[in-house]
Amino acid sequence: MSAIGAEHVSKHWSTAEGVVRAVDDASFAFKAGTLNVLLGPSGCGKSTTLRLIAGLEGADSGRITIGGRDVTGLPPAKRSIAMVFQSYALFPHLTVAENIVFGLRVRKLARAELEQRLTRVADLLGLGALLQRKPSQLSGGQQQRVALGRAIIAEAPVCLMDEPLSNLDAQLRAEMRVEIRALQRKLGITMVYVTHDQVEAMSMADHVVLMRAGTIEQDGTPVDLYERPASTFVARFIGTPPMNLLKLAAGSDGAVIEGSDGPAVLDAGCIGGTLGLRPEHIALAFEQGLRAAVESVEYLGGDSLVACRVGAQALSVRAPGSVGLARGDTAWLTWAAGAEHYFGPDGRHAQPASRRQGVTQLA
Amino acid sequence: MRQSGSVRRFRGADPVIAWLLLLPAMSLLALFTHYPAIANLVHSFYSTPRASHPSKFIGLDNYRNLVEDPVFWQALVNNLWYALGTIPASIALALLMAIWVNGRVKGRGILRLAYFTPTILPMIAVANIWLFFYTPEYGLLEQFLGWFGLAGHNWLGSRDTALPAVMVVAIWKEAGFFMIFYLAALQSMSPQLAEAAAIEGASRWYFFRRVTFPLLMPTTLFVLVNAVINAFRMVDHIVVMTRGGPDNATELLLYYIYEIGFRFFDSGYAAALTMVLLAILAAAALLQFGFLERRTHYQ
Amino acid sequence: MSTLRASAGVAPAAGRAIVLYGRGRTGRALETLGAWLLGILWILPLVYAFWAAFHSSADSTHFTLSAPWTLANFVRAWHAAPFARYFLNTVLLVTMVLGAQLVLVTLAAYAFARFEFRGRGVVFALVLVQLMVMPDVLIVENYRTMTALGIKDTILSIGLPYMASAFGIFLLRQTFKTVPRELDEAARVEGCGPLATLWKVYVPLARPTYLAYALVSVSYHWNNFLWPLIITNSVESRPVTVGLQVFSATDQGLDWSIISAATLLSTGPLLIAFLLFQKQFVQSFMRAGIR
Amino acid sequence: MNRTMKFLGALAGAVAVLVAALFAVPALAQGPVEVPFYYPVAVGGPITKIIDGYAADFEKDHPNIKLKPIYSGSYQESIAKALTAVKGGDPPVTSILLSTDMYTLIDEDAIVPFDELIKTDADRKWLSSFYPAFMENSQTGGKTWGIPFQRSTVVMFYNKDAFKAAGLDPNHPPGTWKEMTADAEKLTRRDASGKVTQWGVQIPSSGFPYWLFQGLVIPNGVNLMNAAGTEVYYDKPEVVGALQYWVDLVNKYKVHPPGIVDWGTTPKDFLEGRVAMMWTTTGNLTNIRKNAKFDFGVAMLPASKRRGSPTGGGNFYIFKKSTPAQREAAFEFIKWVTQPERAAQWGIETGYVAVRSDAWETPEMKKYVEGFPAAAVARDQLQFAKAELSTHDNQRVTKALNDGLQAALTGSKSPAAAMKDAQREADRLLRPYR
Repeated sequence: MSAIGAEHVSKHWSTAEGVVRAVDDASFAFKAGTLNVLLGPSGCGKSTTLRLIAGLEGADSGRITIGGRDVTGLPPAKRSIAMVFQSYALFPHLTVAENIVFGLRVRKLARAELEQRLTRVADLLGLGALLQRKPSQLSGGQQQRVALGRAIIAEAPVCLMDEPLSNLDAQLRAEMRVEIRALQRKLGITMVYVTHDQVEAMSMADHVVLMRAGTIEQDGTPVDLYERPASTFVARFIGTPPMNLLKLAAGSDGAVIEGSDGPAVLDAGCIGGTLGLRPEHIALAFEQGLRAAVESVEYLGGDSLVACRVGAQALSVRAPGSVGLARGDTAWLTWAAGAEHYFGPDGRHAQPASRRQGVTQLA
Repeated sequence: MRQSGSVRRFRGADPVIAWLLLLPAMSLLALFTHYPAIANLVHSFYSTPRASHPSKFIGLDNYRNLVEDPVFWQALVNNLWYALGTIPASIALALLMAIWVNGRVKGRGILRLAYFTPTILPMIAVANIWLFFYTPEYGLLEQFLGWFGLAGHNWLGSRDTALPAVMVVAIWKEAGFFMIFYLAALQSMSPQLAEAAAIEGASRWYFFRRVTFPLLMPTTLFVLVNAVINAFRMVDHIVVMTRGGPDNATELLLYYIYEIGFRFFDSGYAAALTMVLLAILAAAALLQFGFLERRTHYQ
Repeated sequence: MSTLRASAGVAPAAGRAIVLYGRGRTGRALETLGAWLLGILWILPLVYAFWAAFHSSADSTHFTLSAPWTLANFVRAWHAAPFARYFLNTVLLVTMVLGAQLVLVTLAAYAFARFEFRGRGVVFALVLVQLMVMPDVLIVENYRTMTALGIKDTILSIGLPYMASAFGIFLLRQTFKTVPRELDEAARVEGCGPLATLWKVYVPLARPTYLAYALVSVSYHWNNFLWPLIITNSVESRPVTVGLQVFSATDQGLDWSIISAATLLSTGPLLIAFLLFQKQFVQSFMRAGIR
Repeated sequence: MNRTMKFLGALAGAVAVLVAALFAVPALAQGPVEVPFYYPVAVGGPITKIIDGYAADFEKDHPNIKLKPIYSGSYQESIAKALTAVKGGDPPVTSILLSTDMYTLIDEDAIVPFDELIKTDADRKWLSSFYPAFMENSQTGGKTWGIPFQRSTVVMFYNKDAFKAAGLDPNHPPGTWKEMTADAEKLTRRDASGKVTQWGVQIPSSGFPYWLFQGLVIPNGVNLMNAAGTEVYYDKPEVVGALQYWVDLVNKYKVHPPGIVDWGTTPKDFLEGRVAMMWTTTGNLTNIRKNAKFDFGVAMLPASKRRGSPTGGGNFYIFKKSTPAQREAAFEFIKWVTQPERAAQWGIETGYVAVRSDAWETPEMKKYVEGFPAAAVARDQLQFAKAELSTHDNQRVTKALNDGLQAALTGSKSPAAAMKDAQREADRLLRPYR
């Protein structure tokens, strides 16, 4: 099984408007046999990074290794990889079976071996009945499976996936997520998976690389990204609803939330920075903590989303069950010590000097 | 390009509308194609009118003359060789050019223009330039061969090389035109197919053979229909370069028809020859349209 | 196809070029060489025409770079025929033919693509007959028709036999057939009749085909010679190719300089147009779905 | 793209207007007699301008006649255009066409003889002023069907510098076949590798090889056909002998380029110094004079049993489908344009041979010949000249000969066999006319 490494990899395009840094000095290391997600909004360079690993693009600088081998200058075929494309890239004139065994044919595998592997893959993906069809006669989900089948039949140690589920409907996407994860575990391959959907990333990944404008914003496990976001960008990208980000201003005895008259939430050293609070980490209290005006309440069954306003800033709270609040009411908010995240004026995560007790509910 | 399975009718719209839509085009076709073509067929059963002997019905005599006319047979054989030589070569070159200028060759824009020049330049004029290329002693080809110390040759003036020489001109003319159609088809192919194949380790040739070429099949057939028709239609360069000579070595069917009709003014015989040419083209077209129907299977 | 097409239409910076397939550099260099050799071969007649047109006829066959350049051939060619008027006539001719073709071909192609009626196959075959019938052999009959119509020696008479174009009907029918039926149905739900649907749905979607066809048609009619020569008599109706032909008279032998100058003169506008619109032209084909 | 569509839309609109406008072409106004007149352009120079000038001058003298000159392409295209017009019911009133097209035009019942127009003594005198050699291709069956206008003969151009270089007298061109062979052998030069850099003599054989072949046949003592245009003599021993000589120049003496020599490139070959002697039309005089960078001479074709050359070029014809007034008007123009002064002027401007002897006596022509004596060679040769090959079903009968000549020259048939085949084919074609 193959680990994948990137060291200071860059890729630039020149356009009419100037040079676009699609990937800028990116470094990361994926362990063998893990599922790694390249995550980020569209245009962040995640697909380009994947194509650099595949060898479909040439890096302008840096080094890429697969299984400890430097593959930077190698053509795709020599990198021992398989790939699933967003559009599936099925050959329209070939049958499902022909599509799946395309690579094996190229490698002139013995017919018996080929048949055996085809049967296995078809069984694994439930394509047995469709083998003689043409891609145009398949549904989107079926086409996706064929693309998957073509990727895994080669038994390559590395499988690259470029937004493989983006053309499917929500239900199918949820199912396929589980299936792909199971498949990856079963086959023990190293997978690199590109998506812009943080739910996919969080639910599937062993390791997530979150990218923004060509650079790596944060690189870690899903838990790392959720619990210790490196920046406000990461904080807003991970989690639904996203983390509340509240600007801090000078109060009478420390930093207060801008537009409120206290109490102080962090000490004076944090003035000008940002306080981050996940909605699910805020609790409703009775006449203690932070005072907020309720704007709306969204009841979801298991819990409720309460949209509030503190001063000029909006924040949302996820409270269990139903809450007895309505628009115009006043809510009191508290959170556990350690639930708050502090981001310096540059938007990067920082350690606040000390915590205030007033708002934090002591455990 | 998914072919629609069946053509449904407009709700409430009757065939009258269809006929109305067809009326302008069909009336012009009837006037300037069908009527003259039928008149031609009728003329082929009549003798050519002359002052002394007015036209009279002679049945199949014109066709009988044709069977006995050695020049006709020579023209037919020449034309078959001509078609056999120019069609595959121009299609293959067109494909090669299209693949080249579809990729990132240096100076792609200039190459596209270069490949397409034959379509823009009128054959009548450009044939004169080709005449210079082939001229013995000091023509361009001779000058070029001279650098390598190779002996000269009278390319258009010998029976063995005249037909190949005019075939080269035809290939030159056709390949650039067909290139555009292939280029269009290639550009509409998803580049990810090539990437997928590359990841699987397919060589370029393997990819061409197994993916590109099959996917281009409809284009190839479209081009083929045109190429076959053109192989029997394009004679402008013959008029300028050889006038069918030497000793009928470059005599092609349409040029012969042209000679019979406009130099010998034997309209009856020309009509019969025209019918033969039409029959050849119709047979070729039918054969190809039969194939064309198959494209629906994979598109 | 040797390299990747950049995503989103941007070209990669000159960096390390990646090659999709093995056997990288030498193969690529060889191909570039081949492409250029072929390109040179293909453009050679045009290049030679340039050389000959700008040199005296004595220098036209020797490629001494020091030979003096001259515009005399163009001057001579220009004065040999009323080219200004001929150009106007040619432009009128190609616009008229093209305009009429577009209308006629659109209507007919629509009928073939989206209507079902008895005898459609037969009628379509009748259209295809024109692909095969050489207009040249029908000259005498068509001349008679024009005389009977009383429009001999007009620009209209040159263009009329070509206005219903089988090639165009065939091409456009294919394109119309690829238009999703849902769009057609949506337009009809909106209350469009057949003609409105054609105009609002089919015509806009077939734009690239129209453009591609237009360029092929213009190329053809710009260069057509024999029929215009025979059907016209007056300066007011003759196209530029007829003027060009003055120099192909062979009694006296060939003068490549003047032939080249006249060729460049007459096809120059077309060449320049293609040079300028080369990209759009190729793109139009790209989206025309001629496959 | 949007702009394109708008443009195309505008186009369609413009076309509609245009079509309407074209249909509204006003009907021809009544008034002077209209005489549509087709003319081909076969030599370089501003021919269309000259003709238009003639038409304007003529109309000045004849205000009641409206002459409409119509350029009709090459000779080949002109006859096609004229006969298409005849069949379409709308021929010109007069046209210049090849003199050899006479039988074709008669057989198509397209033209009228001039005899009915020639009424006065002045007319008869005018008719008799043309060189008899030219009239051979204008008359048949006792009637005159064409009037010589742009006529030529075959002459031999030779490179005087090359003659000097080969040790030959540049003022003594070969007068007989034997001398030509000998001179050509001296004039043929080869480089170290044996490749020929200069051929001795070149007789073009593409397009209309029969015409130049007549330049060999007539000196050999015969011509190719009878005066009625119903018989040809392709397989006569003298004809075969003439062809044998041509083939020998190539294969035996190796002084003539092999294969088919293109007519169109031959003057260029001569100008390039690739050939020391070439046979071509007198119509090339102006061209060679302007472009030759060496001293050249013009000579009559060498003799075998006698001297001789075919005539060639175009005649005026008057078409049948015209009103008597139009014929009169056309006849008036033809007489006007063949006046000695104009015939001389036309000859000087184009290189054609002025068609009547008194044209050579005009001061203008005398001055021209004085400065350029070579121009008179064609005239002097006329006394030996014979009719160009012209028969019924002319082009086809000629093609039979052309094919035979090319077959012999490319070595696929022996001269005798080639001529025998050609004769058989021609006999078959001419049988209906006997």
